[in-house]
Amino acid sequence: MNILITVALTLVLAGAAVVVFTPVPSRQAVVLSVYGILLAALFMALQAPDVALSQVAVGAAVVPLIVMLAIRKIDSLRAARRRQR
Amino acid sequence: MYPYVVAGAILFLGVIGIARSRNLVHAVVCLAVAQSGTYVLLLTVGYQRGATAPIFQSAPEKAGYAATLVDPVVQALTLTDIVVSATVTSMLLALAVQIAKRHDTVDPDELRSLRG
Amino acid sequence: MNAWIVAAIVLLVAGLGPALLFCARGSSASRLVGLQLAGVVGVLVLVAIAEAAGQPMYLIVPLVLATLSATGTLVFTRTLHQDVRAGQGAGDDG
Amino acid sequence: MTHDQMANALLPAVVVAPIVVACLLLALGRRLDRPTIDVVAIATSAAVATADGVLLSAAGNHRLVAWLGGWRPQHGASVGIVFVGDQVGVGAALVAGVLMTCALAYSWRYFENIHVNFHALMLLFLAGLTGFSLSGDLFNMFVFFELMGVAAYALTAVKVEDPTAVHGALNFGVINSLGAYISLMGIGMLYAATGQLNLALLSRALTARGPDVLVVVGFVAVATGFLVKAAAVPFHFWLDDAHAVAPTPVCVLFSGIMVELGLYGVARLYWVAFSGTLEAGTIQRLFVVLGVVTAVVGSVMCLLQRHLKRLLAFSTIAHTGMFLIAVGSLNPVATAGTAVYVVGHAAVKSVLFLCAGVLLNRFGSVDEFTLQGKGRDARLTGIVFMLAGLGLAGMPPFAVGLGKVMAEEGVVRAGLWWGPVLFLLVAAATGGAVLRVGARVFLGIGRGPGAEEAGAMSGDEEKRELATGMTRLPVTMGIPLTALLAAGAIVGLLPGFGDQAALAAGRFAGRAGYVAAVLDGTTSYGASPAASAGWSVEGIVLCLASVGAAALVALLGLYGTALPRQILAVLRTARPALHMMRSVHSGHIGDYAAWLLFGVGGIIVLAMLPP
Repeated sequence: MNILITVALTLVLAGAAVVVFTPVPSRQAVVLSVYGILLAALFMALQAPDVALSQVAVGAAVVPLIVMLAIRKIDSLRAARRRQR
Repeated sequence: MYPYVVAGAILFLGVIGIARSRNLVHAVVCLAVAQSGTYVLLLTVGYQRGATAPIFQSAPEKAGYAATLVDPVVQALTLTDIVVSATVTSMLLALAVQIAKRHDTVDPDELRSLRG
Repeated sequence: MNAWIVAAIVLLVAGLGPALLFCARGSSASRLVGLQLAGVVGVLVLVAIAEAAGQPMYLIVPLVLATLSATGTLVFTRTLHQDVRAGQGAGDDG
Repeated sequence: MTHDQMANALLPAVVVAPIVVACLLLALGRRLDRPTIDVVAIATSAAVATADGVLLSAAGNHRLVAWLGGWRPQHGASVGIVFVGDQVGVGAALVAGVLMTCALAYSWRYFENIHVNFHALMLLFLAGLTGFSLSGDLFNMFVFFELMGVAAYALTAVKVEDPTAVHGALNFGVINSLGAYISLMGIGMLYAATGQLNLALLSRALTARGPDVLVVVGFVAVATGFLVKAAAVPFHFWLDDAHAVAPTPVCVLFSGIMVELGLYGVARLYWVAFSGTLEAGTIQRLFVVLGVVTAVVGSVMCLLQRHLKRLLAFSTIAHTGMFLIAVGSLNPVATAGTAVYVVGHAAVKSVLFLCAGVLLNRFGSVDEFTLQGKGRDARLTGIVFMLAGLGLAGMPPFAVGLGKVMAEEGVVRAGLWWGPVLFLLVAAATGGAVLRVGARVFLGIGRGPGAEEAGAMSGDEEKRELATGMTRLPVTMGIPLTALLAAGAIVGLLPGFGDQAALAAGRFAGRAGYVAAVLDGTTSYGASPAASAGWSVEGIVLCLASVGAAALVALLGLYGTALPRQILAVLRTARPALHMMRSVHSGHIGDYAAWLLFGVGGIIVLAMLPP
């Protein structure tokens, strides 16, 4: 069990690094979703299925989606500005 | 020891990400990553070897595993934390959208309104 | 250490690891492949951990992940559609 | 129901009531008209403030302890939620309630285009502030810390059409959230070390365990998060950005109580949980060093501003520095002085912000040079502003002066002989800057901007909060202004106020009493040594000296360019340093995050160095 947790921890750390060092936000949202799955696996290994469940729903699905929507909104705002000029 | 290092490193990575971010959406996502460090710390604190989740199918005394439960307190804390994180993230993203609308940029290097 | 734990570890290293790698580099399309892979392997890992813990109730988590990961990938594909075509990232300042 | 039981029932009510009303307002808000919403919000806030007053008088006799739902600790473990009220905690809640009532009354005529969201957020903010002051366990402190944070970010961005407002709110949100996460990490570590979240149980467990690395790092992490809220340098960058852009009534709460509560959190944590464990010398050094840096940076930046609200924000930072030194000296008299100082500061600083709001709505600017001479016919606002400026510099009988006298006495007793000198300089710099602006705006005297001022952030971009300029001062804005100013003076004159504060500070620092009250139900304070503190002759002389120095600073600011050339040449040598300090405040979120890391590193080094 401890090996499992150690492996999951390492993967989570790597995932965090990938999220942080992905400079383009739309791609970052995809990585964030994967990071959410990694965290859920870690939480399961830590015997916290309820937390893993909310992590899957919130961290792996809802938050990346909100990020994606924000990016779309920002892009359309800026495109509208560019057309005005 | 290793879980603490990982949790601290995730928080650190998040702050580094904000420090070198060129896009406010990116910065907000990094903030969410920084917060996930706290989940890792809290849950590893509550974890004990050979334990199961604090969900009872029968009375804990009968099942005989009352002594080997994972700490329910930290799990509750982490659940609260995840909800808080989602709220904060969506609010800050809404602010980033507003900044894009008013300033026509989401690059912190180009935002000059609050200098000096 | 039982077989399920070994399976979970193997899946983590050989499944989620490469998925993360796919996500870390390349075009938006290859990142979506990474996400899809992570969704599928993630479900398997969660099932393995649930079995290892001997708690069938834990299986609700992979179930939810399976549902959400399918819809999630669809939504991402839809929103990233333009980038994949234009071969350029959305939200990019360049 | 006895008086005691009533007080104990009232304790959670002051936290829960504003949350309930806020939710009701949000649910029904669309059907209510603006005056109804205003009345409901003001009435709720006034009721909370009144209840706080009742609680304060009850807390004078014994500690108030309320376990929510009766979940008392069993076998030395607790999952219940406990609220604890002593005079300092309830006093902080009372200040929050009074300020919120004034701010809401002031908002009635101040805003045109706000609706129910503003009022609901203000009430949630009040609940966060009150809950944080009364909370008896670490995790609830974190929850209320976040509640006040989220409400505060949203309130900063209420004027969503203002480009600087959304930018300031984002900076505020990101940096404060990072602070909260660092705190939460610390809470996790303390929980790992002791298995307790309740402050009293934590205190007991820590005393039995003694200090080790996990405990020290845990304390430092929790304290760091609170210090971000308290705007200690180098975590202060969010504060001046947020104050410059937040609506004026909101600034009143930020400067008046929210920042001070960060410091209160650190002091509460130290005295209740750690005073028997950690080495006092290390803690003292940590806070005093941070305080000196904060006071100096705040004062200098305050003098360099021309944007009135930003100037007031830096004055708050400078005062936080003084509070840090006084609390960090770990002397009860200094702690009592800080409490009085915070009350007095809340009163006069709120008055100054409200005056800035009046100017903004009338002239559409808060820039010192744009407004030069424009305020000549605004007699009442001018007089109130100048009086508050004098009060900020420590003029007797304002409570700021009383707090300053007591804090100075305390820090000298703790061995910091240079304390009074620094306090005098900070009071002179911050008071002088305010008087300078007042003289320029309301009297129209002084020269135009020099090279250094010209480069500062202008106050012209601030959006006014009314569509048409306001020519007369409405009564709902005039009353909070004068009432707060009067309160600031009256509190300083109350007979025995200093003694009561000293007594309260002694009880605040009493670890055994707190633990016994929460765990064993022995809520009486027990015999405490008679404390006496108050105005003293030397203290009054020092206060008058700081007022005089403030006047001198103001004159230098107004006519500094008329000084002989040789002196100006000497002064100019400081310009690169000033310029650098100013350019550090870049409004760039990345820079702020980097400074945060730097600050955390610095604090760890300070905490780990051998004493």
